[in-house]
Amino acid sequence: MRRVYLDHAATTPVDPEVADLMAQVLREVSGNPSSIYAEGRQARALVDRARDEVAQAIGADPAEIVFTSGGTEADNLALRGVLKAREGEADGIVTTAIEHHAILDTALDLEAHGQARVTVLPVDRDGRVSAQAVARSIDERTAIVSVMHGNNEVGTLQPVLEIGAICRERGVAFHSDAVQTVGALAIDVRTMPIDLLSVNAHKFYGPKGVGALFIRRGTRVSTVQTGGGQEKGRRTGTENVSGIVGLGAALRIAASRRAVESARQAELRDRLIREIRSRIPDATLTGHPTDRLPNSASFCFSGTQGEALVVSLDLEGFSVSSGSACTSGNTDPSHVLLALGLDRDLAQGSLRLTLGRDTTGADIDALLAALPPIVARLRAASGATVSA
Amino acid sequence: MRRVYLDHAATTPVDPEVADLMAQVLREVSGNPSSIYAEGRQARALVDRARDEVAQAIGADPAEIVFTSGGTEADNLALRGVLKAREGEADGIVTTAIEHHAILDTALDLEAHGQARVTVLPVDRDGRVSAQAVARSIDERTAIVSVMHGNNEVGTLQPVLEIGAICRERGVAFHSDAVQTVGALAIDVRTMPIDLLSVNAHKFYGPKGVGALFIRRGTRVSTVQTGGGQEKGRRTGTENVSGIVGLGAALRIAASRRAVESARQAELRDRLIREIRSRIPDATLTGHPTDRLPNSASFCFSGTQGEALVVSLDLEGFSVSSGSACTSGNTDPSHVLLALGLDRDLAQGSLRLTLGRDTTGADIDALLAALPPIVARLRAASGATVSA
Amino acid sequence: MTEAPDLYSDAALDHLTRPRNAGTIPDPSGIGSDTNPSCGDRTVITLTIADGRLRDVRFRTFGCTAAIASASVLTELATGLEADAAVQLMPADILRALGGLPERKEPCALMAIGALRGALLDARVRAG
Amino acid sequence: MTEAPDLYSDAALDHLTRPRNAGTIPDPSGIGSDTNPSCGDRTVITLTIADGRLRDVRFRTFGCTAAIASASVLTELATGLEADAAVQLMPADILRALGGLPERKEPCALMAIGALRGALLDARVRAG
Ligand SMILES: Cc1ncc(COP(=O)(O)O)c(C=O)c1O
Ligand SMILES: Cc1ncc(COP(=O)(O)O)c(C=O)c1O
Repeated sequence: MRRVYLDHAATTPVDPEVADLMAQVLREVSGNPSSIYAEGRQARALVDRARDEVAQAIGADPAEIVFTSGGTEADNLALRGVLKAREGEADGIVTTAIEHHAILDTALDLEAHGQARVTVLPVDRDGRVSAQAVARSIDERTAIVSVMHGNNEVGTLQPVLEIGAICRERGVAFHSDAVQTVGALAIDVRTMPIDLLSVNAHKFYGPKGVGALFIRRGTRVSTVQTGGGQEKGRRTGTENVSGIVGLGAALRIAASRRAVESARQAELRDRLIREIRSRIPDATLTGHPTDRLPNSASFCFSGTQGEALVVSLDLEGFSVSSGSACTSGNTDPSHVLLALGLDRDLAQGSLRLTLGRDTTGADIDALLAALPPIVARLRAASGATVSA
Repeated sequence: MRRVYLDHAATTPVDPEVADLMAQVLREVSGNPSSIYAEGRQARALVDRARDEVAQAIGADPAEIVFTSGGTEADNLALRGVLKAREGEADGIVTTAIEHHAILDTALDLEAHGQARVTVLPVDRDGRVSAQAVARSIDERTAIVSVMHGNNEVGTLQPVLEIGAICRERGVAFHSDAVQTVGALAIDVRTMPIDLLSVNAHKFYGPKGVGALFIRRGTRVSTVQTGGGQEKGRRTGTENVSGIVGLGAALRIAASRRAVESARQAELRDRLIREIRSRIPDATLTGHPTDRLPNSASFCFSGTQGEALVVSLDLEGFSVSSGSACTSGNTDPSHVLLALGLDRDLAQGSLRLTLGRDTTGADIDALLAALPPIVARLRAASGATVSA
Repeated sequence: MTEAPDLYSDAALDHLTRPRNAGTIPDPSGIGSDTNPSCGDRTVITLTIADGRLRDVRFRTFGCTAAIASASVLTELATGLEADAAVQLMPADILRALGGLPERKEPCALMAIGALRGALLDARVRAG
Repeated sequence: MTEAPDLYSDAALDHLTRPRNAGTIPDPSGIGSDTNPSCGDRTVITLTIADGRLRDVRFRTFGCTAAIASASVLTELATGLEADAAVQLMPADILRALGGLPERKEPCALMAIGALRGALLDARVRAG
């Protein structure tokens, strides 16, 4: 059965060109980038080139790019590293209720260990935080504001330019988790007032387990993972050479395809949203109706439960996800959907469809044919009464 | 020019079978292991299989294996995670002067931030710590003892069984950085009293940027990198699927070749040590004369400086390293060599030769022919007077 | 490349896609419900009893695959049993009938049993 | 796959493998030395001056490739110069002659210059 993969916000397949390059590195490049002899210099050159590619894609200087083991580590390094650097001076973190766990749990973990005071700002029904609320939350002890660029569950884009401008004016570091937007939206740190920005290869057709943190020159960040001094001491440990090469190449390719590809996906997404709303009574679009990731359509269907939706669609060859990640042990409804003000039952029935490079109009048609009967069946089993 | 790579302690080339497997994963396995649909389950199964392979190789239960981004993160997780879990109860770290920076710098960083009291034990001229000294250093506030299994610079093996037994008796967690020994020496945590053990794929012909920490059931370790809850919450972040597959396969292969291969390398190493001592007047063997890593020969040559040795050998096609990692910005002589009691000048002239699977007798002969004239030339330039 | 160990069985998936006895009996002998507080899933069972035997058993489940399959298969297991036998049905019977459930999903079987027992108790009370 | 940007030049490597004027002049006009405290590298330069010109310049270096190459090439640059011109030699002259040094290695050129200037000063003092 041909499968239709509509969960590109969870991860993307590795671009074949990227996979080939990585395979070549794994087979042919044996040195440690810290070694000064030929094999080491070859590995170092590859890491440097990837750093240039990442820098180029986001308008940064290569010296401002630190490679990490993924988006989670980039987020941890941003919060923990800035707090550590400001120890004794400032300990306030301002963030939002719909951040990824890598931010929220890190902020709360720091608070639980007495290392931070955390302000978690609410969002509106569309998932947007108010820049004014951020401004009001900043005080003389605030070390960092962290507001994600595009939300992974509901797709909403945040007013990062406005928030960044406020942070700059107030002299507070501004971090944005751009894991969902790098590669999909134009990002240029020369014009965007963002001091730290998280990047994650496997969201733009690169490998899993490698990411990067942009750290604007002058932003004070202490090392969180201590050791041999790699990455100029900002993140130590032998470099994941093949992964870093993959990250660089994937981002270079994504940047070159971005404009055309994102527009194409946005069009398919618009059709998907329109048609689901027309075919399924009572479908609730979650996230901002227009100011959202170009590839993201997310809904809640009352009277259904997300895992059952996902499993039912899986059986018909569709890969999708739900905010209620029931099997992973986390049975609570998504903190993001609750933060949007949805009631718990409705939040349980969430479905996220995220498009990718390989998504075609036929895929959308197939999904549109498969989904309504499944929703109807689950509603029948639960006895939900649907007001059309 | 055919190169002779004699720096397997720095890193090893990826086993071709491992590289092929990883390439296949990169090309064919697109899912996120946290996803419940088909692609996700396939990725999850691969991660599970690798976990079984790692567990199998060291006698652990798969549930006791946590994947990390390398040896550095494994070391950080061991120290930081145990200290965090024992916060308010115990904050003592006992370690040695010849640990890798991933341990030493982490311990000292924790101390600098008021999160630990650190005891750094000296070693003898051969690089061995005394188990009695460890016993004497443990007090009621000690949370963890960390003593590496085999030293990366001078090859000395530590009495980990004795130290582990002491820790067990005293109810203190015992961590061993086994990055240099896993794959080279028999390790079985069913019989070895080690509670936490660091593993690093790129030291046994796996990829860079992936490692593991064995955490014995019942050992309390808090998450250091917080986020989405992967690895049962002990180390969060989307799994480096291809890297983890590579780690598992590489360790499986290494374990199956270990007995024969380590004996073969030890024989070559013995010849190398014997011949260097006979051909180069005043060569100082560093580390324990016999109780050392099977692949490691390390020396200091008075009147020479390590970087010049490495560069000179590189020009003749040999890849070797020196404790004095001059170009990496760290111009101090190796903390390990100083801890052995060598004077600073002598410690500057260090050379480490570490053999691997691909090392042949002819490679050893070639090195033995190339090295003496280089040492003589550098001694002539420095005007060192050599007492034979 | 190998398959995951913690899959839903074909039987469980069959109940998801073709639920048996989904619905509510308008005028039941008994009605019972149970919820899983950790996720908000819930199941309602209605049944009719005649001559001490369960004649018709229907379920409504708002919940995951395991919750739906457990309730669905339980209606099959219970139909035709004597009430005294039905009250002896255990989560293990559901697991057996479904060919197992993924590890963390076993509370879902318990929820179905809870709803059935509630309905049986209700029937007993109503019967006086 | 590309090469690293921060290599030693061929010229520097040539000085490493064929040091020029390594040694100590037994009865020099001047002797000077300099050390790099951060790594312990050191260079000693001895020279003879006749008719105001450097006739013979020799070095001894305990140090890395850059330290050896800097001292070695400096003996070539200095030999034959008038003392007044030799004292004007700068680290940049060494870098130029070597075709550059890796970024962090530039202090090594400074050390060679320090030793040469020491030797020139010593010669001036001895000459009275
Ligand atoms: C917005 C966002 N931040 C951070 C992460 C964490 O990335 P990873 O799990 O790859 O470390 C993700 C990916 O799930 C994400 O979507
Ligand atoms: C003994 C030891 N521990 C830890 C490490 C750190 O490993 P990595 O740099 O791959 O994270 C190394 C590798 O250099 C090592 O030799």
